[in-house]
Amino acid sequence: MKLENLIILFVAIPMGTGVIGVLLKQRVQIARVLGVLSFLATSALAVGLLVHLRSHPTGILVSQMGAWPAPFGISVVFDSLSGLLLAASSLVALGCYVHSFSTVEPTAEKRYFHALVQLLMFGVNLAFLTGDLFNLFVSFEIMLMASYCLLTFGGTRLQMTQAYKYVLLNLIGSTVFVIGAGLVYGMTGTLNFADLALFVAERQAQGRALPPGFAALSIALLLVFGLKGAIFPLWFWLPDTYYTCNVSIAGLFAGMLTKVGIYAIARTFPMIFAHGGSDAAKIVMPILAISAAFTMFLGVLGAVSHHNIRRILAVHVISQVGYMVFGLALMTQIALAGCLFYMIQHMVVKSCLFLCCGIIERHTGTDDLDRSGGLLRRDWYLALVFFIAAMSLVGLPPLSGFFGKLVIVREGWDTRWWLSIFGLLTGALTLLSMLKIWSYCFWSPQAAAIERTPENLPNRGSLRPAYAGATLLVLVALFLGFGAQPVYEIAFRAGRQLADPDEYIVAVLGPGALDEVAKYRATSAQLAAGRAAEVTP
Amino acid sequence: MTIILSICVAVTFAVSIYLMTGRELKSIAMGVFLLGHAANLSIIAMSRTPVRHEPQLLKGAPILTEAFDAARPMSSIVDPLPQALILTAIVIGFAVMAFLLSLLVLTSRKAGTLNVEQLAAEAMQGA
Amino acid sequence: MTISSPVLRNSMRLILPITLLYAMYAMLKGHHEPGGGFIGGMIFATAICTYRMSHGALAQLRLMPVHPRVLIFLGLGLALGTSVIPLLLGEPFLRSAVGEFHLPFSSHPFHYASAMAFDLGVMLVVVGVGVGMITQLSEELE
Amino acid sequence: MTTSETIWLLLCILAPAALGCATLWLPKRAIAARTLIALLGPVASFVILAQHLAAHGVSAPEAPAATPVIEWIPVLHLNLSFLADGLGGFFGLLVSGIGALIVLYARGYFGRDEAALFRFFPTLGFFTTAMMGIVLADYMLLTVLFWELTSISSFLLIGWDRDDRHAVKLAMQAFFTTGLGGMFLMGGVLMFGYATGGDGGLWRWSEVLSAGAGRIDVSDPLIVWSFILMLFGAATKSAQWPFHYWLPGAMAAPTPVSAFLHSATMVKAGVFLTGRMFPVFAALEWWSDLIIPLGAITMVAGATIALNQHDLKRIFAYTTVSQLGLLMCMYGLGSLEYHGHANIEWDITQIANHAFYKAPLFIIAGALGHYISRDITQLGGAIRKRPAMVITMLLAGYALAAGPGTISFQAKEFFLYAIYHAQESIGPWWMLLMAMAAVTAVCNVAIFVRLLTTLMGWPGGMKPAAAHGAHDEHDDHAHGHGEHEHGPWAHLIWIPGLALVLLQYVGGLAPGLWGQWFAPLESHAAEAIPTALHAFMHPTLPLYVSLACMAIGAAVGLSPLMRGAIVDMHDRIYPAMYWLAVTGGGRAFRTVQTGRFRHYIIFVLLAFLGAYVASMALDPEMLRWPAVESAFEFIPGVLLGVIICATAILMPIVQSRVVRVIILGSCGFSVVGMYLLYQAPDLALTQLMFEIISVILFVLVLRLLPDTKETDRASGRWWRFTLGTLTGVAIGWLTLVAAQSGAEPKLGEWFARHSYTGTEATDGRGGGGRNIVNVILVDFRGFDTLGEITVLSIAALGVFSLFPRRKPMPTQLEFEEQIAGGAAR
Repeated sequence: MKLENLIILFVAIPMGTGVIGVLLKQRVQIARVLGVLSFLATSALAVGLLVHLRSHPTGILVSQMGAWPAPFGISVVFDSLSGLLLAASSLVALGCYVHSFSTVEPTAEKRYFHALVQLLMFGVNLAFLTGDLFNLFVSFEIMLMASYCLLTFGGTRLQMTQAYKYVLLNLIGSTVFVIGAGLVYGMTGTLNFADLALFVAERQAQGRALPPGFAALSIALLLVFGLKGAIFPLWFWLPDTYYTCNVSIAGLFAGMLTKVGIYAIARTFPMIFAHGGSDAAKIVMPILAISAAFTMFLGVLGAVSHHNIRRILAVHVISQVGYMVFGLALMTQIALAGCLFYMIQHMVVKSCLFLCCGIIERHTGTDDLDRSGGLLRRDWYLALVFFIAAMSLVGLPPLSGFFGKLVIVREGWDTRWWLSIFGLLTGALTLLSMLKIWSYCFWSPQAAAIERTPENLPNRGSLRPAYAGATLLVLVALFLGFGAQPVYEIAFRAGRQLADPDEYIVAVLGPGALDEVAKYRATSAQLAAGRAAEVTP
Repeated sequence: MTIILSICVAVTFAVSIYLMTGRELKSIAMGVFLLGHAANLSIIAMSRTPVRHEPQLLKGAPILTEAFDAARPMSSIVDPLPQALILTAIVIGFAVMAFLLSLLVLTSRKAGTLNVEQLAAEAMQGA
Repeated sequence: MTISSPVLRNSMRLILPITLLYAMYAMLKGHHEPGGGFIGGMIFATAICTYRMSHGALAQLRLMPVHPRVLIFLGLGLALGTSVIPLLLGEPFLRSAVGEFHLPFSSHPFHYASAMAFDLGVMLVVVGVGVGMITQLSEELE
Repeated sequence: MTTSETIWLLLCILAPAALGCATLWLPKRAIAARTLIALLGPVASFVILAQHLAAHGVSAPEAPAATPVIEWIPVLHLNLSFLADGLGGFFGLLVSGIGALIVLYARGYFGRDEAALFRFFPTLGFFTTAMMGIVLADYMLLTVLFWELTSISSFLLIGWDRDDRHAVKLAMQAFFTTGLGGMFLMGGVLMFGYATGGDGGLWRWSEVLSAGAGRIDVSDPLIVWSFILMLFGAATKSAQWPFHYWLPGAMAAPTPVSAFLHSATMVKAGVFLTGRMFPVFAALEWWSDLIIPLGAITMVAGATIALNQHDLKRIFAYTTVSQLGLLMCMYGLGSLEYHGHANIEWDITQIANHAFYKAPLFIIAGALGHYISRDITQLGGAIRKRPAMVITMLLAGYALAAGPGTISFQAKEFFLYAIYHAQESIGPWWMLLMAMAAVTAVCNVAIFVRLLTTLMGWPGGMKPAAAHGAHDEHDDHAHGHGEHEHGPWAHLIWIPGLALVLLQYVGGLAPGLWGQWFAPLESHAAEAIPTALHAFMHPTLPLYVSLACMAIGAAVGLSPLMRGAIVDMHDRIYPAMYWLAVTGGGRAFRTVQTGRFRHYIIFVLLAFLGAYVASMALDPEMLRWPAVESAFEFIPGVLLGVIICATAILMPIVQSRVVRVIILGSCGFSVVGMYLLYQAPDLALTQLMFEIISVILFVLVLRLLPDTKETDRASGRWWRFTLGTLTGVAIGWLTLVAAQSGAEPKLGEWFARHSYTGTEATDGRGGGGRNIVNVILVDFRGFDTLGEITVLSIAALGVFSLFPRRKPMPTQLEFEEQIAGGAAR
């Protein structure tokens, strides 16, 4: 079997498992085993492909759905960018899924929980893989729909008073997205990313302007992706809802959902909408920069000010999204690579923190900082895992967050030094918020308010999956820190391919795709040389 | 026709935003419903009617009577892709709508109100 | 929600089989004429829901004695299955096959496309979802 | 040098942590074994480093010899390579040497407290490793890495009393402050690397030092700012004013930690960094302008506050602050030229001097606190109870006062000479500096005099009467040990202090010996280190100043002035920052995160509209009225459009829910009509069917919902109307512009051509269907459809899971029964 055909398995496996999960409503054990196998398979596949493609000249695999040639059939593209994200998301999903075995209530679990998680991952993986704008919309919808269901999972009163904001804001986003996709087709006659990139490259090589309204259209799409990515001022749905849902699901959401939005910006903007200093770039990049500053800084202030672990963690997602947007706002090869690395490390670390939060809650019965304490004495292992994850989030070396931040901050010194300063300050405040959790929860005398009789103490056996999930993620986080080199090699390749989409275009559209552009580029180079020659004498 | 469609898009979008900024989740749901129409109308505008002056019912519908030969001008039928996109969008819109409505039922049951201000106040209390 | 009107009851009894047949027809001919899985499925679902309104929940159950989720399962499974099969043959996902075969008592060759199986899956899903949602909400009302 | 040297030095760095963690595997009771293994860590480091220095010598400052590189993360310029030059080698020996003594002291201090030692040794080892890493790293980012590790480990050590909320807060304070500095240090290093050429830039100390002024453009603002950022990191770590508050706060840690981290080693990391930067950045004007005032203010502030303390550990903490200020100031003065060469001499000796008396002071403070009290007012005549300890403390105190005969005396003289010489460069400012140094010296002498009179029980000492309350905080019993220990182990609580303080006198009385040890490490030692006698034989102004200071200091020490126990006003800096971040930040956050859906939607739409307008300004093409024919060419279209608009507008106006549903339906049916006009039969059919189902759903749901009327103020309606209109126009206009852009429908045309039969492009394969839309849906873009039916299914699953079935669905059997029952009835 050809390697290209394999990449669809990232989508087919979770979907298949999810479909079977629909039928296995009552047979929880089988569903669990199948689910774990599914995530194991996708993780193994992603890691295996990444390793295999390290020596590949471009590292891009393309599969055409239905064997219809690009750009007409839908392309599914596995490149360095999607590969890393797929690997991270599959591992995170595995961790959170295993963790959920000890946090999801048995009665609730029978309400299609397993199918929904799988289908969520179907959407997420599809979003990372697809090479088509409208298909991206479809994948967003799959993911969103599954997230609506998982968000309201259990149907508590608190969830119900908040969930509508999430659903409605995302609905507006989806509507604008579908309009945007339609209008992109109207303006360019195509939907395929590579073809769109070619369209833009061709126009630029010919020195022609992009169609009128292209900038406004890219603004509309930026709104959509930004809404999903929870950047300023579009993040509102996130802090109000993440803390209401089941903690394993919150971990899954915190890891995945915002990253998909950021991924969509990273995929479409450097290559297409803001490529090479177009009009759209002139407006999009400052917007992203300002948004990044607010996202980082207001986000972290919000996190510091809260007094519940879940809320701190939830609001923190925003602040870290700011770093990714920071990387995007610079739009250089290296900054994009940093953004990508930051994304994957944040997926892992943030999910891990949520999983730890789940275990803390099982120990103390609450996520209120004032009412917990002394956990270090009771559970040093949890403390260790939490500490590593928290320090990775803060970005202290040699943990993963450091390496993510490092590249972005470094690139920022050139044009957007103020963003780098914001980034550093945000790091310090992040430290403060994590220390807050640590000192209240793990140090501090055990709060008298908690009265734990032997009966309501958590059963170690029932928590075993929770520990397993958290351990898996913390191991991945440690790998990302100490083994940053191979990951960064791939990330740098991804950054290069985003900033200069030629390789991507050729991989998707075939070797001849760039011939026209090359001709124009050569002509304009000649012209420029001629002009220079005229000027010199 | 394109202008009419654009006006329709503008009006439906505007009204749906008006409804969505309301206080009652029910009217917000109506707004969502209209929003779907706005999106679909906006996409269908991309298919550019083939016969500009007298669009006749289904004359240029994207259904072939014989094989499409290369010589035949494309302008004799409308662009089929926007239609396919809208079809997908309709179905997805329906799914979301149905879920939203069910959510509303449960929200009103659990929270006892559908007024967004009251819901916000209640959520604040819970925090 | 049940509307108890004898006229509706009796007319539904007549209309139902026709509608269901038409839904199947719309699905099958969809590849060539207006129609297809979505439309067929929606017609089917609407018919069953109307039947439920006129005849009650039990009658619907007798007509469709499975939980809608089974239909969803079958539909998604069929769609996914037809998409995965080419993968096993070394072809890309979703590759369709087109062909003709002769039915014994027909002079016209029967034109088939593997996409029609996919369309059938779509129809099953749409029926499952439509019926499932309406059933669920009606039950809430009862 | 070969790669094996890198590995040896790596081992040297890792040994303390590795062996410290190894103690975790020993049984808790085996205290002696654990102490020995933990001791082995720093000892091993010391030996390896000493061997390395002996084998390779101390490289010249201009040509530093780093060990070969072992690649770790080359893409980020973070590899393993170590630089044991004079500065780094000295610091390495200092850290590992004192580290070994501290292990012994900890054994004496914690006594037989198994649990405490169990936790202590690994953490201490972790810290020692981090500290060794800072001083030996060659890659600048590696320094940053270990820098942050020292912050982490010191946080864990300060918060040792984890049940004490106050100690925990102080630990957070220390971590936050040094962490903030660490962030900026990282930023500075990155900026430096970026400014010197990005990937080809300078990322190693050895390159930086050897490149020197040649490759570094000191007028580049990026270089200047990178220096300032790095200095900020150094200043927070070395507790420079106004960031010094964390250091006295860090005294919440057990005394071994205070003695090690907060006097001898970690706080010197900033000084070390300044020393590292000195050869490169001293050429900057900013160097002396920033560092001298910073150091001088810190020096005076620390000394005067120290004079007003009662707790021994706080006294010594503030004198540490003062001394750190002095060391910084020394590096600042170093950049000023004196007769054509750098105005700095014997810098490493000055650093060593402080470590050799301050650590013993802390050690004995802990020991006295353990047996008697840490409150100086309670220690009157302590010599009679613990003579050995008191004598050690007084020996160290004499060095604090910089009495002749100690190395401290020479160090102070060097410093005063540096100020004296600075008059060539900074003019009259030198007098101010001299005065500040004098004040500091007076305070130090006064503190020694107070210690002397009090501990000896002489008249003029501190009296308990002067104390007010709360001594309980000031004793070390809190660190958990029962009765006092006896036997040889018990003496470990003071012997390490004596061992260290003796070095002071070796240097003071036998400067030749001292010079022999230290001269090879010094890069700024022009002549041999002088004896105290030398200074008296050649008296100049600095000597007069220091003699005067001793006299005044003795008087101040004996007088009853300034004996209160004041609270440093800077202790409020961190709480204020905390308040600002938590309360102020919370307010800022809540101004946008109001919890109200309406506000959110307004923010989102305003952001969209703002960006949209900005993009129109950049792209004026899109504002041109598109060239379209008459809008009213086709009457049915116009009619349908009017119906759609009218029904839409009616929607918010009518209130009755039945009418609303009818309007909703008619709007949908007009859209169906519009689809028909646009030649889309499939679409029309689908929309029609979904419209029917939706209306059924709406009716169902509306019956399930309470019937309440919406109320809104008129003003609310107006802004809603405005916002809606603006957004609608924006989207409508965009639609119009896109529809008129005239791009060829590339995809659509291809689909039409391949719908039934194929072409060469597809090897003759076609979709096999005449309904192009359907072929697109199930074949060309079947993948979209697959996703779409998944969305549908998920929505259904969601609805199922929202409303769990209360009664189980009747099974086939039950249902048959019911039918049968119905028939029977």
